[in-house]
Amino acid sequence: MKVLIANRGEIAVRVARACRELGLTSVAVYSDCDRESLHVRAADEAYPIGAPPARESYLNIEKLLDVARRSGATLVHPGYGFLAENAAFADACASAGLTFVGPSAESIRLMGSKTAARDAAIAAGVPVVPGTDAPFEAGASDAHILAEGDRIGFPLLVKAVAGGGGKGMRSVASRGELLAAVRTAGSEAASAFGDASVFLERRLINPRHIEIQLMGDHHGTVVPFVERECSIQRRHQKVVEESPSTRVSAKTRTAMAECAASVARSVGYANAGTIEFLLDDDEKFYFLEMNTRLQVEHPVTEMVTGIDLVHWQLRVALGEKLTIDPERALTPRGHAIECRVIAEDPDQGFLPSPGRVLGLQVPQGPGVRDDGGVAEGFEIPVFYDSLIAKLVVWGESREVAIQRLGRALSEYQVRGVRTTLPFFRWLLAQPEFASADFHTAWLDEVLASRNGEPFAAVSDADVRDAVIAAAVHAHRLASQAGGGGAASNPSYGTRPGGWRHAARLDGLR
Amino acid sequence: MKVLIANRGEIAVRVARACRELGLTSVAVYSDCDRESLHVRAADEAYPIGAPPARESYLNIEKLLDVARRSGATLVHPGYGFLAENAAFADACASAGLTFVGPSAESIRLMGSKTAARDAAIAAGVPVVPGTDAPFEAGASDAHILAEGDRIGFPLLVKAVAGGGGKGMRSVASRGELLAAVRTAGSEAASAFGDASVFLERRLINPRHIEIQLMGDHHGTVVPFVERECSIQRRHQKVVEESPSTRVSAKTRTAMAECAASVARSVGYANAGTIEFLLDDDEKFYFLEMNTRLQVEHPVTEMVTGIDLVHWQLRVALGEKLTIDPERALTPRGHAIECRVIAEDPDQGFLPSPGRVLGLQVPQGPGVRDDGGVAEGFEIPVFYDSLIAKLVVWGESREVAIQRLGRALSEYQVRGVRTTLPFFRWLLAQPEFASADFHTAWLDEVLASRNGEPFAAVSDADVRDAVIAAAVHAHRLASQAGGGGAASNPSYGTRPGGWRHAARLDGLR
Amino acid sequence: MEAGGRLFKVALTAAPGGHALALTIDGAPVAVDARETSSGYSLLVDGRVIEAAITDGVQGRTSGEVVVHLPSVSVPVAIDAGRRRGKTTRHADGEQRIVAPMPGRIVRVLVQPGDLVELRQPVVVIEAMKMENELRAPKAGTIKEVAVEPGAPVEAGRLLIVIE
Amino acid sequence: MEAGGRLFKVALTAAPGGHALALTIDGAPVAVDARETSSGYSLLVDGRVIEAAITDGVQGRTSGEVVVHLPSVSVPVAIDAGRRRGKTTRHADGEQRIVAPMPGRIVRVLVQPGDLVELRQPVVVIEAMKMENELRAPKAGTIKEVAVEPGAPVEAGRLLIVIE
Repeated sequence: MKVLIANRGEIAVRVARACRELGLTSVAVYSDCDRESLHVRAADEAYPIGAPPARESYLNIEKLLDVARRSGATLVHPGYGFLAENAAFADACASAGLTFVGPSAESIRLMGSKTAARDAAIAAGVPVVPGTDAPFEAGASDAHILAEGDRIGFPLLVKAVAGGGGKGMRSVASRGELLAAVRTAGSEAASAFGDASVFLERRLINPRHIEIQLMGDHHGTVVPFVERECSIQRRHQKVVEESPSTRVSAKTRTAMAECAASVARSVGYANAGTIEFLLDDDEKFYFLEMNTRLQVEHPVTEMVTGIDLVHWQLRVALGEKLTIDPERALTPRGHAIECRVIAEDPDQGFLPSPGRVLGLQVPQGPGVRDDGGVAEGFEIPVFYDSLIAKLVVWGESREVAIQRLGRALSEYQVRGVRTTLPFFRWLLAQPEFASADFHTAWLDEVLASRNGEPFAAVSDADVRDAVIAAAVHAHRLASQAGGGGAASNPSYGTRPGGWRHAARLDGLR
Repeated sequence: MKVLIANRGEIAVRVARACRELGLTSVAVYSDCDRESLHVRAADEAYPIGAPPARESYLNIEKLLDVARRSGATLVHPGYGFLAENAAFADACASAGLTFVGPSAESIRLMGSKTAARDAAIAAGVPVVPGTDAPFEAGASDAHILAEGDRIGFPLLVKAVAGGGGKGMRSVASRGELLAAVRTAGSEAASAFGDASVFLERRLINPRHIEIQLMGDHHGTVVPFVERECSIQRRHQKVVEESPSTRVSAKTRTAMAECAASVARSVGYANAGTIEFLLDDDEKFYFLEMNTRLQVEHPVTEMVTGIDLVHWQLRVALGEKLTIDPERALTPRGHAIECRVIAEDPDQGFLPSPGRVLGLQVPQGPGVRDDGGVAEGFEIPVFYDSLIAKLVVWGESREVAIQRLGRALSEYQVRGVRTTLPFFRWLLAQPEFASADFHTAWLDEVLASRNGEPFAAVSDADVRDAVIAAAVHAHRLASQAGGGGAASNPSYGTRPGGWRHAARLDGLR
Repeated sequence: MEAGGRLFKVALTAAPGGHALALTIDGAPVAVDARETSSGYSLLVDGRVIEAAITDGVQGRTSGEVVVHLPSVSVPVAIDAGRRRGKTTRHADGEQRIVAPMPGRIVRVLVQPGDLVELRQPVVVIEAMKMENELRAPKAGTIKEVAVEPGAPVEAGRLLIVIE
Repeated sequence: MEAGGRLFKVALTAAPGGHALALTIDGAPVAVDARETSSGYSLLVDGRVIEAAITDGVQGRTSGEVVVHLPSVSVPVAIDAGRRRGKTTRHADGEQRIVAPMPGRIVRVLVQPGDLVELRQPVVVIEAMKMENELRAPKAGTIKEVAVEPGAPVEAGRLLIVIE
């Protein structure tokens, strides 16, 4: 049986690995700039789908269905991003007789609307952040908007119904800012999502972002999992995720899991999904939204429960019944932390840093998992997100996981492009991280207060070591240039490794 | 605080990683052929200790103590092999004021004698394989030897008191072979261990090798762990280890663990150790021997219990109390399998295959742990065992672990030397492996019956693929030789990777 | 050599063969055991392990600048700094050029020629890889030149702003 | 080319530029999309992914033999087999030389000149890497020459036995 993987990068590699483990043949697709991407090289088959811009390739439903036909794939795994939460794609797969590895188009459609999802949560008896019951009409009067704002109270958030990733969202501190915020959020949402509708929601003070992973089958079973703590965010983008959360008691965990499962059951949800909550200081939680796909951060759940979510996605899609022990899914064993290693330069405000990966050294050994999407020599394209790998560590306790993360980061090296690795090494040294004393705005606040200091402090000893290495290198080049057998250093140049290295340097000069 | 790691290869890397995680400084040692070994490169400090033969370097106690003094190390971790079970070394460390990360010299001495260990087991009420109560005297009469043989019954084993790794051991099928076997085993033991004493033990029919990991502290606590299944052996050398064993019921597990712990407690055992048992078809078990060190196969225990044994070795050595939950140590979660990736050519009767590792591609992703000791470019020396890495996989069940092992082996590639990887791919396809229907002699029997067939069957399709790749390569070389810009193929040679590769080939011609 | 903002006077005093090298750095002797690895060098200095990978620096191909990647930090080193010194376009105290760090599209230009800017003040917003990114002033100074307009697509390395 | 015990007639029929190559293998056309990787090539043939790393074969430096490492098998390929054919010292039907596969010490020699040996019969025991290893006859035949004595240290590649 063949699985078309309608995605790229690390998640496509992740799915291809699961396919191989389950005896399924993986079919990759690639845009013109991705032929050499690891996700192609890790698959059994691969087919081109067009030009680099996503709308001409990874977002092009017709081309994807064409590859499915051509290769004889009968399942389609959408990964995350791209078409993963596109109901039309799920519909198109169904029409083409393909099994979509994900929820039904109806579930995607329903939960894709923030207000409809909110209504579903309310109907299932799940607490939601106080807010407007429906989005504003197109011509809503200023008076109506202000009245709603007063009812909810300030500070509040203006949110786009179709929003995601912080787009179409505005924070409003006081009444005077409300009307302008509604207007700019609406126009931003219109241009980003083609839907200008916005609504209001109370802004909690320093909440945590806690989410519950779910898995449902086609036989009515929904299993909720232990929570993920995703409060460390930069501009509303998750940066580090862990499981479990230090702030969630067993009692709250059970309550959140029950709420999440009842929302999912109420809409007949099948396959993997995640319900996001905000948690306040009193351990009260509020439904935020549902993601109808596998999340980037699913490995932390896998590491603390021992349950392979991608295996289950495929098995559920093939009609299997879920046989996960609910108790086990809810009981964290040890602690897992994920860092998104991204080709961004943290010292330049996290500016993307595309380019060729000249060298890649991935940590190994106990308690370390690297879900990578890039091989040495690959040119990271400018067209897609620049996630290189997800480094996930596991430890008996959060303390051990942090120790291990430090060790793993000390072994990790990406040469040729800038990455977020120095940022994570810095983060690890922050007392708030060690004590898990953070909330969704914490990182942005800290970053703002740092005022651009470099993340990797280069000590005088480092500079000296670098100078020594550069001197050795210069000597090596000089001996090489002098005929490869300088009498002063007869042993150099006798090794294949030596030749190769020197030859490369010559080639580049 | 500094830890001298008196070992090399993967276990020295493993210990260095644990040191880094615990905030300890690691000090490596290296013989003249090991300067570029990964264990040196992974450490914080490194010092030379002499010529490649182990007795001049890794077995040279004076040199090791000298490095400890010079570097200011206060702890010494012996790894496994070399001096790990050498009581004189433990004594010498103590005399030099160093903390030996392992049991006391007394424990090593006592348990290093097979007969003394056997006596300790009997005294602790643990079943032993029926055998002679004491080794034969130097001038034991033929009549006495034969009488003892008759008492124990045939088939039986002649074993050296100081033996290990199958040396000084002989299998005796019938009475007529006994006297000759006692004599040859004795002379083999004399030359291998400097101690000719041998004893007799009943040979169980197709037993399993099951062992119990232990950890003891200096405050009287001993914690036994879930068993390891190590029955897949080639010539008495473990090849694949897993945990748990499919043949050990929860009841037997508890009984074996209790027996193991009581032997350890009876000798005041501290730090990591392992008690080996034989298990017969009726699930009756017999004490075999105790290993007073960390085992090669410790990672499978770590993966199913989530307890880091090397962390605990260091913590216990520093005087900490064991706080491991005994219930958790005895309850396997999922299933782990370890394969020893060795530089041996399985198609040449597992002949050692030293040489330079030209390329190394290590599997990544969920459920895979690689404890490696070799980096690309390293010349595997002929002086030591040729373990390249331990590939360890974990799965929710044995079935998933096997699926994952298949996937991991498909990603694993070592170029330049022959390895046991093709053997493991073959093993995975054996029905007896899938059904866990094996015993300590199974592998040798199957290998003998194979009669030298190659382990990696090269299909016609493989040959064709190889020819295509070689043709592309030849074209690449030709375009390169033609000036690097052959008009027929303008895109080649424009990438740094391309240049490097071509340059290397030029360099080697 | 130049690294970390200062010059080092480095001399090779002896390479007696094998892997031992004797250097002096600003006159002080340093004994190094140096081995090539697949990515650079493994060095031992007084028992201390230094793993250093080497890649060419931004200006490496022409000027001999390399980047030395130590395990947790990367340090650019100009190997023959003395000779190159006059050629560099980087003057912390002089003119500073802001170039596009990647291909993208200019969303906004936040300054005009003659504006005074502070250190790290945003000057240009560029969209690339689906995100808007602010480029900030690497030094305080006066905008001398604005070389792009909003909406323009730019290649990596394209000059955007000059500050003096 | 020679691989898997047979000869292949391989021709490059077109390299229209880019990464597309057209080959014929024994006359049958094969379209390949070929990319270089850090260790060899990533190939696509009719949608099938072929990852092939390349190292030099045993006789590679002089004779153009390479080893193609596919994910689970390694296949030696003689690139220019037609030209080399006469030179090879390997004749499955003729004389066969057993050489030391690694440095070590000869423990036992199990045959004498004139002995008849069967396929895979042990002929020499060599100790290396702390283990005794039997070398077996690669073909049935008669021992023509025994070139070592027990106890002798041997280098890798040293001739031990000739079978004909």
